[in-house]
Amino acid sequence: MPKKITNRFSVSYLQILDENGKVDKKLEPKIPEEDLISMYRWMVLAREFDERMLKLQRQGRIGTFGPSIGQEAAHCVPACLMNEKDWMVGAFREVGARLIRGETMEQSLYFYNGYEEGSEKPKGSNILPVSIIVGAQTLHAVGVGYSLKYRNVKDAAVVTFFGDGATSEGDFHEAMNFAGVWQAPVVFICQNNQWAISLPRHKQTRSVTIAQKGIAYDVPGIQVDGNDPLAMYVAAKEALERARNGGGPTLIEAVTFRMMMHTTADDPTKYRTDKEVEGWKPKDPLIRMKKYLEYKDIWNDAMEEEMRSEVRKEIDKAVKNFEAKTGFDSSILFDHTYGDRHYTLNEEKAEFLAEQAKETANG
Amino acid sequence: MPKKITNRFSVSYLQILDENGKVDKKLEPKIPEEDLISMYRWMVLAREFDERMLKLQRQGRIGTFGPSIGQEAAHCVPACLMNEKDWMVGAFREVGARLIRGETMEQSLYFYNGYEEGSEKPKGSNILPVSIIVGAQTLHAVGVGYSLKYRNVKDAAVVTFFGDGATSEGDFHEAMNFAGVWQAPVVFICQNNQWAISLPRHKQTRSVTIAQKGIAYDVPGIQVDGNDPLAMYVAAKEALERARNGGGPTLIEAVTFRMMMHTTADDPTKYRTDKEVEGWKPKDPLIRMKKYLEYKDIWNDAMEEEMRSEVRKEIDKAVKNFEAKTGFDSSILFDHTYGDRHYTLNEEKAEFLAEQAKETANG
Amino acid sequence: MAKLNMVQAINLALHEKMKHDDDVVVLGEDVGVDEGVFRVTAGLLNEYGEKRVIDTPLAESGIIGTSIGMALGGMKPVCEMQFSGFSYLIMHQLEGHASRMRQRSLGAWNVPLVVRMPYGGGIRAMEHHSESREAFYAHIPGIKTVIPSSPRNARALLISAIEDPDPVIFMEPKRSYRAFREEVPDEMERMEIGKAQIVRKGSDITVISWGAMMRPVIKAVEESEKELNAKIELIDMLTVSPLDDAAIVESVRKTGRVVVVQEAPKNVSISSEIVARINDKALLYLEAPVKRVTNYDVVTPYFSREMDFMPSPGRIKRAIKETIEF
Amino acid sequence: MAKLNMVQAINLALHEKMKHDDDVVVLGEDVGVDEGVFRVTAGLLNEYGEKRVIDTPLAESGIIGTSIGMALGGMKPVCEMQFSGFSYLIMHQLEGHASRMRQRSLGAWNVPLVVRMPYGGGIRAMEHHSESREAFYAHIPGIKTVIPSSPRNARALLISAIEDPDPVIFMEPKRSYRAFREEVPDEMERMEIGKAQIVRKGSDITVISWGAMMRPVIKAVEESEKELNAKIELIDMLTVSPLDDAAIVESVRKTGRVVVVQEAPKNVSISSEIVARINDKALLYLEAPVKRVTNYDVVTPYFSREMDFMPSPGRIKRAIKETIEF
Ligand SMILES: Cc1ncc(C[n+]2csc(CCOP(=O)(O)OP(=O)(O)O)c2C)c(N)n1
Ligand SMILES: Cc1ncc(C[n+]2csc(CCOP(=O)(O)OP(=O)(O)O)c2C)c(N)n1
Ligand SMILES: [Mg+2]
Ligand SMILES: [Mg+2]
Repeated sequence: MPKKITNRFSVSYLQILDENGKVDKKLEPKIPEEDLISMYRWMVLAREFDERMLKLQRQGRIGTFGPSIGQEAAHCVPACLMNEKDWMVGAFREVGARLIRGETMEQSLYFYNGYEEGSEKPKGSNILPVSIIVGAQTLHAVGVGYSLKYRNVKDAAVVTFFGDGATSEGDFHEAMNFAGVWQAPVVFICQNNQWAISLPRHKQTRSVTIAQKGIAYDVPGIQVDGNDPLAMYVAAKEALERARNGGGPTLIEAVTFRMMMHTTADDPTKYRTDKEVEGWKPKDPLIRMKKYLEYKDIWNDAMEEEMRSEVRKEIDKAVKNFEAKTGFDSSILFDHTYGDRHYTLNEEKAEFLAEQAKETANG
Repeated sequence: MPKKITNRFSVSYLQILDENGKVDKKLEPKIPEEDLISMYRWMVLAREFDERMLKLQRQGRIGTFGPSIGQEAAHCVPACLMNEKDWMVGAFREVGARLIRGETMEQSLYFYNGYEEGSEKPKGSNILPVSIIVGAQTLHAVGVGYSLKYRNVKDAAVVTFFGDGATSEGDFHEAMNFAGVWQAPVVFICQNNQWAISLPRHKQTRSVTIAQKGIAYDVPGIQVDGNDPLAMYVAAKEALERARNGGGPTLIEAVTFRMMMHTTADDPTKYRTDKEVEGWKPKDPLIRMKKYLEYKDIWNDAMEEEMRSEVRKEIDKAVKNFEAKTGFDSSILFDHTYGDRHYTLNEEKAEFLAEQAKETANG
Repeated sequence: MAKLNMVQAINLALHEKMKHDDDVVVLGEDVGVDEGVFRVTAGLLNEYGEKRVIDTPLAESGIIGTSIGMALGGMKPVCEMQFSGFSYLIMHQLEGHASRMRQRSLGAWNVPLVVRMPYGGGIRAMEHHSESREAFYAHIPGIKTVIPSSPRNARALLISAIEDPDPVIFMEPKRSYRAFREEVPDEMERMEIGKAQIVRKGSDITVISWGAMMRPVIKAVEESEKELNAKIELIDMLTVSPLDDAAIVESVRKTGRVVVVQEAPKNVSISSEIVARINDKALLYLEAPVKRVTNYDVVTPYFSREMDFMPSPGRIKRAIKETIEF
Repeated sequence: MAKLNMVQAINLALHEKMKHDDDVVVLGEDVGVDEGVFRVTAGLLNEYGEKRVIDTPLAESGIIGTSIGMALGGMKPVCEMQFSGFSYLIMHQLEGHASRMRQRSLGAWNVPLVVRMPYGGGIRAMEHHSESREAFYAHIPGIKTVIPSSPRNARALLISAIEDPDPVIFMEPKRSYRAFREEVPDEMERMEIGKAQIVRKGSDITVISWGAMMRPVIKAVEESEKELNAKIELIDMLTVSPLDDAAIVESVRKTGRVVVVQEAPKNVSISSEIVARINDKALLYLEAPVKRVTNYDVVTPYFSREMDFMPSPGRIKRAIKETIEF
């Protein structure tokens, strides 16, 4: 049936450094050498820390944990581009970005070991606590974005992370729509890692890209090779600048892959093949970054070894600090339910302490 | 920044009969004369019934009511194209479509007078009750659509109506996404009447069309002149056929206008100008349909007069029946809270009856 | 002192707080140009502009979710659910984030926001426009739920709610919006959240209620005093969570007899908790079972039937009589 | 007879109903290929195929909303919330549609669906994976809320829930999923929804609980019987709404003393309603205040602190002793 086409839209894909380490010269960003090395170091730290946490979990020294191995470029690179005024409103699969933005490894370890101490605010940094209700945090990001604009905070943006699965939730939709209407300075970064627990990307939604979902809200969307640190750099930088300069929100679909289980409680062999996972190994963002540093001639095996051993020492130290801390008090929760205390909570706290005393006496 | 465009999308606009009554010959559908007249009659009935209800409301004979005057083509025409196997899952601004699908005017009057009797199921027809929680019903439509497919009901589709405001709700998003993934036989008809109470369309969402929201889910979307009965006919027919033939969902944005207040409790002069409303008067779907019938030479003033008087008589009769019915029993609600009765509800019903008796005795 | 109705009194509180605190913003559906479907936000847009009085898209989770973000960003959002019947769309944000942020971060973050919502029946409105579901919110630790009953306390409580460091659900009895006027002092007045008010002193029986029910309750109490020649103590809860059980217990110790009147259905409600607190703290003082006068445990009826289910002055009087004579 | 754990028993019920009724379908996040994050839906996809075992997109309102549509379309959806902590996303569909459809249409429409959801703490899970919020659902007329406590009653109640003409919230105590095994009869067994079970007869005190708390409660009751030389009557509610107050009242009339144990916070909870029903119907039989052993009214703690807040056998025993000796 002939109709008049009135509106045209398109979605672009950005890749600069391909999986063989080949650089698209036309698109290559100019990044200072130390920044490149720093980015790489953060990605390595994120990887090594994830691997250590996996070990700790297996040893029963922390609880359930969802590794982000394979996704380091997608979240570490944007985090490296953020400044002190920016806010990070994350989900639960970007520990690397949290560290970059100022959270300590100790804090992460408390968090994954089930202590509220892991959700305290790192000094001088605006990172909201881990948000587990899929999609919900994207709305907080828009509200924070509004507050930045409202309070006239210059050169500031909000970066919010979420997964491919999150794009199915109503909250993601409402967040994108509010962000569009308000032109809120928010960079929406979808870590499309192809899976939401056992649901493959193509069953999550029928659209061929996540990026095109921006069209529904007139929010510019771009699909990026999320394992390509240079492409993530360029896309995140552009989006951050747009946000900071009053240009409104951006949706970045970072195409990546969850190399490990969903969480340590999950068994991915139930729903996907080794072959699929193997296929993604050569696309590893760390390998790719290293190749680029080598191509730039600013990296060698000795430097790699030194950096790795440094990083591991940092992690060792954090784990030690973490395990040294004891005497977590449970009764403090009564002090933080409200900002002021009501006598009924005082009564409950007294009862709690009395019961705890009796429990210890009898135990 | 140069990037590779990988996906292109477009949105089309359909108008066949313009507001001057000019027909686009290439697009003109072949509609049997009696169907044209029947469609027109239903639109007139819907208009006259709305006008009557407005009067009844002003006289305090029914409660709050949201007229659909000006939107008759957008909902009556698709309803005329539905068959007995189809389901209608509406919102609250398509009384005309309800009547077409088998609800009686008496029922509508019970409903708007606050009696559950107005939400009973009309015999032999699948119309769900009025759904006031904006957007929520679109998910029911997708579930019903799934059940049609699942139970192998041939040649059946679900039509769901909702407003421009509804597209902001998370439920709309989830409904579109599920419909896309399931390829559910659902026709989503957005009556974009430019206003959600006091919020104008452009503040509802930044996208220039509602139709383009389909792109987010790979659901074909089309923008239609919703005051053009022929365009609505063609678009709804295509969408219904697609659904019935296993082609999945469609999103139709019917561009129309809410000529009256949001509901009788609303005062639109607070937020919009007379001029805007006046501007839409020449686009009236009834005027346009009448012009078309005259152009087809199958209509004249005498016929118009006869039809109008017939329609009014029908309405008179319905209002009479409605007002004749008395003795609505309140205690029956206890019988329908659950499909079986629990003794606590029996106790409550007994208490209720006893209290009612005392109330009457004392009153 | 001016005689205001509740809509005007709430509106006054909003004006007062917005005037003195730039961080206070109002957002919701139709709160701006339309001034709210009940005109509660009248004059705000005009006075404070689009940035502080925000007509949002039609999405409740969007409203509360962005309000949480604003609060985290240092603002004080006062958002509106157009009707409490649509507030179930925000439960996950309330339970999952607004109520938790402070405790989960051991005080590092907090979410000082107010969610205003007209609630309750009796105005012949359509389905979903007449519920009374304060029990949902009261069951969530970390949230405070306030229900004023008159112009003066509505104004004072809203001031306090906006100044409160925590998320406050502020449920406005829409049936009382324009039902009566009351003197409201010129200077800004506050009432403590979490404190009930003894509206009337008495020694023979305690009647407890809140919100829209206070009007039929007062009528019933006044008539009962005369008819039964009894002294009735009347408590207006004002905050239903955290619950001021001290006020209840003190009164029960004196009277030994209690009637609780609520608009909500009975099952797992505030009235249940009040009975339970009396059990916990004053059982031995009871001389009769606590009598609950509530809605029934049926779906909220369409409007033509609703008054049959709503506690009426007559029903309340009968409950008072029965409990006194027990 | 086979000895099954609760996961296996619930799985058995699903297989049984799907085998005999084509209208029964299962949908939710990860219920298909993954067989559920707790493996409750094991084997279903294999046996009944993709059309009947549906891995949905990640959207809870989508799941319940389409389930309502399926139910209206004549099917019997058994949908899953992956954790009850995410079920607050469906409140508007439950309160607004599932619970109302029958009454608003005077019986013309009904919504026979089951929402299964693992609930409760004690498995060292992350935030939002350990709540116990049955009070929300119990406050909604038109919905039934069932909480099994053992493999056998879980299987029988789920069969009944699927056959029930109304929406049933089926809360599965995940802490008990694999904690123990029980003989489950070969033939399909049903248990009446809305009926409590007297698990143990006694005359000195009544202990009331449900769900995951039944395990610590049984331990406490057994030890208390010996230590206090008392006969304890133990009631497992099984359905928390509509509440079988007849069973409670009958027991209280006999024992005069009651301890209610629940995992949820105290304020406006099932325990409140139980106390209120005892007040309403058996107050004069009480020889001591009903003692409530519950979680505290704080935000559900992260997992390393949660057991400090959860009613322990020791705390339950102390409550029993105190109430007997009152
Ligand atoms: C609202 C909600 N529903 C369900 C869950 C359980 N859950 C946790 S993560 C997850 C999958 C998330 O997928 P995606 O958004 O792609 O993020 P990824 O885990 O792949 O990083 C699910 C279903 C949840 N946390 N929140
Ligand atoms: C979830 C929800 N929020 C708010 C309302 C109150 N309300 C009723 S209709 C309406 C506007 C609807 O706008 P639109 O979807 O464009 O439909 P229209 O009224 O224009 O037909 C609002 C805000 C509601 N019914 N449901
Ligand atoms: Mg994913
Ligand atoms: Mg509209």
